[in-house]
Amino acid sequence: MQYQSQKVAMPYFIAAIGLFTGQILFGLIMGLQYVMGDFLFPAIPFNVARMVHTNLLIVWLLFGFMGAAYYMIPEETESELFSPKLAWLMFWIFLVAGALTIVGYLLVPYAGLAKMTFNDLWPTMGREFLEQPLPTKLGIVVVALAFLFNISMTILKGRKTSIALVLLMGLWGLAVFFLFSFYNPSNLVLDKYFWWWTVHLWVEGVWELILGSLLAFVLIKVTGVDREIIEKWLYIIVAMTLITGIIGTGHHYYWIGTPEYWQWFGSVFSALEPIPFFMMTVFAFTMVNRRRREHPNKAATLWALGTGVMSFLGAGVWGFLHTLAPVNFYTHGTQITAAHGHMAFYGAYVMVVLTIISYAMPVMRGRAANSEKAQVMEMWSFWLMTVAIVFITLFLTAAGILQVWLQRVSDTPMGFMAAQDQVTLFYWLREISGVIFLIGLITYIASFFVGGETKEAA
Amino acid sequence: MSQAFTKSMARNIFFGGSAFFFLLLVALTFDTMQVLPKRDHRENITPAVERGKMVWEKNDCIGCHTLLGEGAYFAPELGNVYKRRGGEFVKAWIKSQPTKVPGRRQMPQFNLTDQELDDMVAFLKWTGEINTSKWPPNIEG
Amino acid sequence: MSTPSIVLHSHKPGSPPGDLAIWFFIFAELLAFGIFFGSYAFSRAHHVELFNQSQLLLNRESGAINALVLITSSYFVVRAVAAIKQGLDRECANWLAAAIGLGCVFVVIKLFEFHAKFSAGISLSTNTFYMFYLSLTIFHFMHVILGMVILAAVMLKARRGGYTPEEHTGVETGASYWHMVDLVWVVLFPLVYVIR
Amino acid sequence: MNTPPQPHFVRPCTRIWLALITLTAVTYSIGEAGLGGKNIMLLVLGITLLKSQMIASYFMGLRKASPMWRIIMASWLVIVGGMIASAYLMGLQ
Repeated sequence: MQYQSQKVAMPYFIAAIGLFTGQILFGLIMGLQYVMGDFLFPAIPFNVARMVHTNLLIVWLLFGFMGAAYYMIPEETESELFSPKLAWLMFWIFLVAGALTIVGYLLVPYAGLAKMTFNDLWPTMGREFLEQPLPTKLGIVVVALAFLFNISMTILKGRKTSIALVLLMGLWGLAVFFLFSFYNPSNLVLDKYFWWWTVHLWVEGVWELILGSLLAFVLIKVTGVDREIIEKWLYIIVAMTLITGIIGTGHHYYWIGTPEYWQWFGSVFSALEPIPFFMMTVFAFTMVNRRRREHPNKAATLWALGTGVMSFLGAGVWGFLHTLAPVNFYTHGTQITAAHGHMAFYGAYVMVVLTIISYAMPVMRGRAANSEKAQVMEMWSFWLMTVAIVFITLFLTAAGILQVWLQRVSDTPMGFMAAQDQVTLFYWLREISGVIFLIGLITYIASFFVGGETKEAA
Repeated sequence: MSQAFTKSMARNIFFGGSAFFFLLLVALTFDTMQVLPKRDHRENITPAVERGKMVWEKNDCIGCHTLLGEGAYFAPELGNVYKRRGGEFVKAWIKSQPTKVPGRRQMPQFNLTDQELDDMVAFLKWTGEINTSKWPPNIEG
Repeated sequence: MSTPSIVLHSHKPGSPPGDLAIWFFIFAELLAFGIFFGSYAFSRAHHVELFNQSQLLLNRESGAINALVLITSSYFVVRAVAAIKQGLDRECANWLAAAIGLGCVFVVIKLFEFHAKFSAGISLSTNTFYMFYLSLTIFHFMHVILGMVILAAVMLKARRGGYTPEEHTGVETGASYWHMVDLVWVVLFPLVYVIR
Repeated sequence: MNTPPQPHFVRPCTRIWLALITLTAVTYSIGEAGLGGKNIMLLVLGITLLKSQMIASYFMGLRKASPMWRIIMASWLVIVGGMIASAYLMGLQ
């Protein structure tokens, strides 16, 4: 590790994995509530567990992105971080704000939480993924701006590489599109229209820039292929991402009251969205095949290749499954959407953060890679988690297909709950896969504490 | 990859392409904003509908239900519940929760006042009248 | 010291003229337009009468003139590439200026056509034909503008002598993109304005 | 430094340009005549594909590029042409 200030990434990664564990625990609670409706009721009703599950996911990914940026930027720009102290301060503010929000969700009825946090002053609560109270939302803006200030100043005074530039644009884009969460008109159609500018233009727009730059960085380090080639690929991939993803927002504008031409624009452009993910898979494998060095960190290489494949499967293939308007007419708002959601989030964003953590942690602890034993355990965790997510997705897809058949397509459609009772078997199987995922995660955490002789320092 | 493919050209395509398509999104958004009033009947947004949306959001209904297909998939779609069940049923249902039937999915008791219940029904009625291109496929939602 | 006669060309033999990245972008655009053309064709199959009826209101003259304009400006760009290969910077810049001039003619004709349609109350939501007609022509219109921006950048650099017979990939890159824009209109014009 | 000779592709491109102009005029006149039906459609489509192939080979210079690029462009033209033709025939039933 050439720059001391890179060490500030360590707390971010540790917090990220901690919140990740919390997210999975609440995921298991919800999975059980799908089959045992009154599990933990009324202490933790389903909607509270869901808020915690989704908010923890987004917050721990943000921690991961920030940690990755704090690790990469000094090395990319070949200069110390502008202000490590500011990074530490922001870490604690963000962690405390996040923890308070989660505690607020759990201990206070949501309506009460809204009253306590001046929601009437500027109502922004009660919308999916954006349930945070106003003070938390404002806190996120402050933390994001301070973080961006820190990173941008470092880049300004250091070497400007394409990877740093793409990462910076991704992070600035993330902050800019978060501002749309403050727009909550009383007209539901307008509310939803611009809600998607935060959600979709995040996960199918600027987050893919962050994904691309993180993957490119790790690939340069792990394969030793020269920067020029990797950065060329990165630009073409992120170009295709935004070219298809921006108008791809249209696949959310089929049934919310917006004009019908969106069904054409949305279908055409979102049908092209898997292309950048396919290119990312080819990119990862080509670089690893043409590597010019044998990097001791095999686990990080596996994570990088896995990110390419699983993001293509989850976001690309499972996305295309229900993105065309005539199909979406029947699958909109069913378990098919949940299946895509799980594999896409895991394949694209969870895995890329675990890739950078798996690469950076040993370096920050003073060695090129962990011991053979630790890496084998980490690879076990890779396969346990990845296979578990594949099964969760398959079971939810099966549940979704049956639900669509019973509730939407058949001439004598079943009521919602009646159809849910028919798919309970798949919810049981999904819950079991969730437990296996948790075992994989615990194995992943354990792999950091396994001893054995380590590879020499980089 | 061959040398014929330069990084600076790739960067230009990245900047040009994303700016181009963001402009296209803004143009389409502008057109959508012109056409929307005829499709969402915003003239029917009474103060009750606005208050109803606030009640919907304050109690995080989206945490279990879907509205026009977006939200959580734990409980029924409510975009067309006014047409499916009618306002009185909705109010009676909310007041009578939770059912406490063992093993069944439970809806919390939100202790809504009668005013809030009427506002919620007004909001769900208005939502049901949005022209959603004939979605959902049937009344079950 | 005699200048080497053979042309040192960093260009990989066999790869198309200009930067390979632009060809990647060209085929992505052609893919998007191809899907749009297919969508137009197949949804026409379901509303033949509506499409034929609505097509009558189109201004076929402006479509045809625009086709001639774009083909001619494409030809001018070919002459510009030829000029730069001879090292004639000024002439290359003039050919490019002529091509951009014709591009402006295309834009003006298109603006009149759109103005006529919008003032006649036709919009994206009027019916499926006009939705496709406006989507395709506006989407192509924006490509013409982007193409003109690229050509302008290349022209300025050519005028400053930025290209040599040995190294003028930029001119070929801009040319290839402009030809793609022309190619799309060559397919779009008969499909939307003529076939019935 | 004497100016290198005019590249070989200028003369054919001029001829191609004139051919494209006339073919566009032919298409336009078919349109003006308001003709319809399968044969006319196939004629117009044929002209369009011919024009496109000319632009791709001569203007875009794919003639000198390796076969892979020519195949990609040709297959795009065939697929789009095929879709238009088959959709038109579907519409006739």
